[in-house]
Amino acid sequence: MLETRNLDKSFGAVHVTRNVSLKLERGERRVILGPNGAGKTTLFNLLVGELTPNSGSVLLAGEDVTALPVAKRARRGLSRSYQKNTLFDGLTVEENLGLAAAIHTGAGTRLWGDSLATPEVREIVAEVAEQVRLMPYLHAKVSEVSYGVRRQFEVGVALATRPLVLLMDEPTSGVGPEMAKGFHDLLNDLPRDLTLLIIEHDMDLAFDVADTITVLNYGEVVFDGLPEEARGSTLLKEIYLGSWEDA
Amino acid sequence: MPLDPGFWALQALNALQLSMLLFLLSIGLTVIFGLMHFVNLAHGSLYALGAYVAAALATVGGYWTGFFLAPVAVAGMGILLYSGLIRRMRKSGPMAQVLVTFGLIFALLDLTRIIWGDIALAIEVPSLLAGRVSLFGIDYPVYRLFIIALGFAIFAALALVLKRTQIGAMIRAGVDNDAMAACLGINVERLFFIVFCVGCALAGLAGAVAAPLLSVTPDMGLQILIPTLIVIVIGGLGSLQGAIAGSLIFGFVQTFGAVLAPQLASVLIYALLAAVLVIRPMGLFPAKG
Amino acid sequence: MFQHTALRYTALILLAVGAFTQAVTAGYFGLEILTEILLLAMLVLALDMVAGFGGMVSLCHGALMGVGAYAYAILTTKAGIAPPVALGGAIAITGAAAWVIGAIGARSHGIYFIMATLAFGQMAYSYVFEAPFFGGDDGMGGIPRIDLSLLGIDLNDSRSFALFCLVLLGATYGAAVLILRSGLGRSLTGVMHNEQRMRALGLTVWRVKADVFGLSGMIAGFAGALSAQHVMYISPGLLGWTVSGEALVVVILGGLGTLVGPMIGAAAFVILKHEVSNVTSYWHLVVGVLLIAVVMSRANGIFGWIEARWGARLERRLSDLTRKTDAEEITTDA
Amino acid sequence: MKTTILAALGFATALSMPASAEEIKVGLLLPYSGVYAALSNDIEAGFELALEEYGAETEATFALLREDTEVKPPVALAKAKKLILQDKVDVMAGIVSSGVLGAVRDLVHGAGVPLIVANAGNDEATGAQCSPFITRMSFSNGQVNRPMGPWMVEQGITKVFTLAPDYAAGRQMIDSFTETFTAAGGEIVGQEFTPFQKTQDFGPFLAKAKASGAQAVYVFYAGGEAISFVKQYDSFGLKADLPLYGSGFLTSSLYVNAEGPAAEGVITALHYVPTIDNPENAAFVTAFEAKTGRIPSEYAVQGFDAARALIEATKTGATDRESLANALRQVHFEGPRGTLSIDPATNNIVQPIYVYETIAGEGGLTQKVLAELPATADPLNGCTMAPVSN
Repeated sequence: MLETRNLDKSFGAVHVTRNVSLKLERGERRVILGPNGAGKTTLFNLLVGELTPNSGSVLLAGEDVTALPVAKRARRGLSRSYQKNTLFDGLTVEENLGLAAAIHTGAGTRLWGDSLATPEVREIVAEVAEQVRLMPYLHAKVSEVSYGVRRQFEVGVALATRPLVLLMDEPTSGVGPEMAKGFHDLLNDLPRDLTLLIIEHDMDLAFDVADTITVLNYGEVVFDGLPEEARGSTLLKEIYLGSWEDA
Repeated sequence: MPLDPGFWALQALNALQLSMLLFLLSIGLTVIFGLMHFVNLAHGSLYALGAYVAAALATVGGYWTGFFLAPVAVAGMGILLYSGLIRRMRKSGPMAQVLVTFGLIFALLDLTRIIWGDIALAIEVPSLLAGRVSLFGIDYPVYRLFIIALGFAIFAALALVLKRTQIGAMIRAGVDNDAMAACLGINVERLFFIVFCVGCALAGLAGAVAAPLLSVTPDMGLQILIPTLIVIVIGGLGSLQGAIAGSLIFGFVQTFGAVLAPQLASVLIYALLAAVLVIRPMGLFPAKG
Repeated sequence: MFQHTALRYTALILLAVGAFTQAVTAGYFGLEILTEILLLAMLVLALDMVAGFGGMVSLCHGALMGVGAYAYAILTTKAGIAPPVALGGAIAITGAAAWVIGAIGARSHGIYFIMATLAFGQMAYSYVFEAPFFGGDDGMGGIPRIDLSLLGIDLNDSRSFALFCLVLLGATYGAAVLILRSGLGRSLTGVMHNEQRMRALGLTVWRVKADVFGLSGMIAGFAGALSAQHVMYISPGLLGWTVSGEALVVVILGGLGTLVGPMIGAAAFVILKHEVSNVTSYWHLVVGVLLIAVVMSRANGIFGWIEARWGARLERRLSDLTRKTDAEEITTDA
Repeated sequence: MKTTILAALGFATALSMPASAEEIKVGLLLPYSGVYAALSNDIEAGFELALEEYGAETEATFALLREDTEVKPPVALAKAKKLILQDKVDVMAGIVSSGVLGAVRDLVHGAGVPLIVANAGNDEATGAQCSPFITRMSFSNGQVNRPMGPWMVEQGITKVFTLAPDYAAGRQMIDSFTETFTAAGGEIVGQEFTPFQKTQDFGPFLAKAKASGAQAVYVFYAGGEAISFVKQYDSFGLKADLPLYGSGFLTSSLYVNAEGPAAEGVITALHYVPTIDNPENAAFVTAFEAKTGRIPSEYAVQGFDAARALIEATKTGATDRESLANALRQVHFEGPRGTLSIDPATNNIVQPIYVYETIAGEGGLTQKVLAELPATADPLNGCTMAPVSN
């Protein structure tokens, strides 16, 4: 579903992504682990198109999308959530979801009629709100809901474009352990045909949610395999725990 | 079309002279922007103020009194503006700043009219710089050469200050990342204040220098504002190289446009600006990579 | 996204009633002033649409208005096209020009966008100013007004023309509200708050910006074509950047992003200018100082200030009333 | 007070004050703010001076209503409507820029209000756009420049380079000079129109003039541009080899002192200079200096003669719009500029043109009149209008 081939990216002399090749099957849930500065966020930006690689290519559903801009990749089914809050604070939860859904249905660029009132948009909003458990908050303004809800909501907005692949950048960062657990359940309940690629710091999430795990270190893939294998890997422990102490 | 080399040398000097006048104006504006992210549309009005002060002082104490005191007077105006308005506007968005300085244009325009009247003033070229010299086989007015030399001298001095001195390093750090500069213990407020005043003084100097060449009228500030803005947008906001490059491009395009295609001369420069904005929206030499 | 509040409705009704009363009772000069206000209000509506709801602070809307005026003048006087058709043509031409400017400027933000629009505006100004075809500095005269004699209306009468402009301003306001409430308008507001996010959701941001800028340009062109009919004479000064600057001043004076506010600002600005210029020829000074004071006060203009002070109170009182009725209904249901 | 109490502002409906039978309401439409403010001040002072000095000659009294056009045609039109429709003035005077005149022309013509133009010189105003209600007491662009063509050929100058700002007035001034100059056997070896009000540096154009092989340069510039031009011309040292001629606005007494020594030796033609030697002018200069402390410019005399013309017209007993318009078309009198009359075929003034050289005098620069070229009426230029009714 999503594939990278020998992705390379450097900023001046600093090589941040080296020869990264990944392949995600349809419905696969993969977690990317790695210490700070391992190049996880850069990889994400290369995938969604906010950065262009120096070499290598990105394939979505078998098609080369390396040359496509962010918006076009998004319309082909590549959606992402952000680590920091990127929502429209002044609007309600429903309006936020509707805004995203309207882009997917095309109502978001239409001149006539309120995009949020179209049946397709309403349907998507209702469905997504159910999926990310936002029903009680639909009419609240984003600025009024709690931090944890906002994290859920961030995923909801990304889901509202009906993606094939959802990329999530540390979806549970800053959330307490109990809420994080609930968040994992939420992710597991998402439709199975949705492909997930999650950047994480938190090992627990990786083991709760992931089908497969990739570990990055200094921009290179140093591990690619099943969670059980990762659990036993000494290499992973070294890299990961070593930096854990730094952080 | 006359083709003798003297003609083109003369035009090249004319272009250079115009460029340097614009450089004196744009450098202040662009560094203020680079450092403070503040667009001072009233910069042209400060230039007009400099010209008026120079004209007024010239009748009392001769040209050089005006030349040296006009920048001081305009810097004084800068202090007033900075402490009264600009400091409080620092955190506002670009629109609020554009509007406050737009209001300042209005106010300064009428203030000069109230003080100096509606009739155009003018001052004579000082005797030291009067007349012409022969250069590359052409006669060229000394005063215009003086403007060219002054422009290059100011450019060299600023380049030196920016590269070699501590305050220059602070300014470069501030342009690069003002939050970081503040963390490094640089007194950003004071830095802003100094740079703003120097920028104003340079605008005043440009006014004093232009006064004997042009006529001193209340709307001269408005007339020069658009060319100055074009210069800094083409050059890239915030950088010394951008200001000099933009000035030279403007000066040469304007001069040779006037010679070769007078009908297109004024549209040409806007078309160039539009092209730069399409290809390099941040200008040719932006301060930040 | 634009929303009507009780306060905004109140202000709208007051404005409409005030303008209508003036249109019916004012003397000749009053009618001139009124029409000037109505046309300026139309221009600042267009500007508020892009600046207040899309973050695109334009310094070329005066020039766009001028393009509309010149397009109408040329189509009627030189091409001999019937005024209503020429009006449509002027709107289309200005819209297209604005769309191109919006598309090119879409990549720039903040001060760069302001400068880019300034450049395009000045380009139009210089061109018109120097082209003998457009009458150069002396401008063009003999521009006809639309003939509504079939409806028994003589637009050459100042009063009829003022009423005509009032009706059209109302229609334009309605159109602006509809645009801002459409899917496009919502997306625009999304772009203003977080462009990167909207792009990541699959929105072609530059298209949205260009489309709305084009629509805003159509309104500006409409205002221009009407102002050419009002004065029946046009000159390049209409396209100068100070006109755009003044329009921006009016938007800020009235209240950015409120649509109603800028219209109040237009009335305030024109009346103030005339009052002050009557007392002194140094009216720039007064307007300049006032502008600085308004911006420094950090209120969102006149209407923003009113909203901050009374809007919430009015809203609360109204919602109290509705809640009471809701509660009564619930009790009766039970 | 700038405006009268009558000017009910904003939205109040003005009440028309009942005027006494002989009181004539005069609307002065001038750009008190903007680039032409200095011109307005001179025109207004001249106008007032004439009313003070000659007002007693007529039984009529005058009430002045002043409106600022801001040099903006739309503003001017609104103000003109106010004066005509609301204040119900009997006559209007003023108008500095041709653009403003073009804007108010149809209104004035349609409403049948006499307008005495006190500056704007576009040829069309008394040509294709002429109106029986618009009388010009200032000049026409062609009129000032036309006599210079043959005169320069007479002085032995046959090759000329011309320069002017690129706008209608600039082109009209140069075109009319070119026409008579070439007809008299002269040759234009080069011609440039500089971007109007946007040219700071004339250097590029001066270099072209120098390289053109001309014997002299003929230009039209006014105001701030005139100052810059004359000074830059001198700074390049062109005056010696390439004498500077032009339309007299270039070295107008309003600006000449700002130009300083650079203006010495420049020879230009204009309808008025303060040094014209006749008793009317001597009296006028003295009175104007006493009133304002300034030497009168051509703008001052235009304002002065505009008011003189109005007084002359009222002497015939005319008091209402129609009779005033009719009387204005037949006005003639001796003024500081010499013998003036209105050509009833175009309603433009017929006046002598003075060729003068700017020279150093005792108290600064002064004007030495070299020749008085006889007054001729402008060609019709497509003007057709009803003849004067008696």
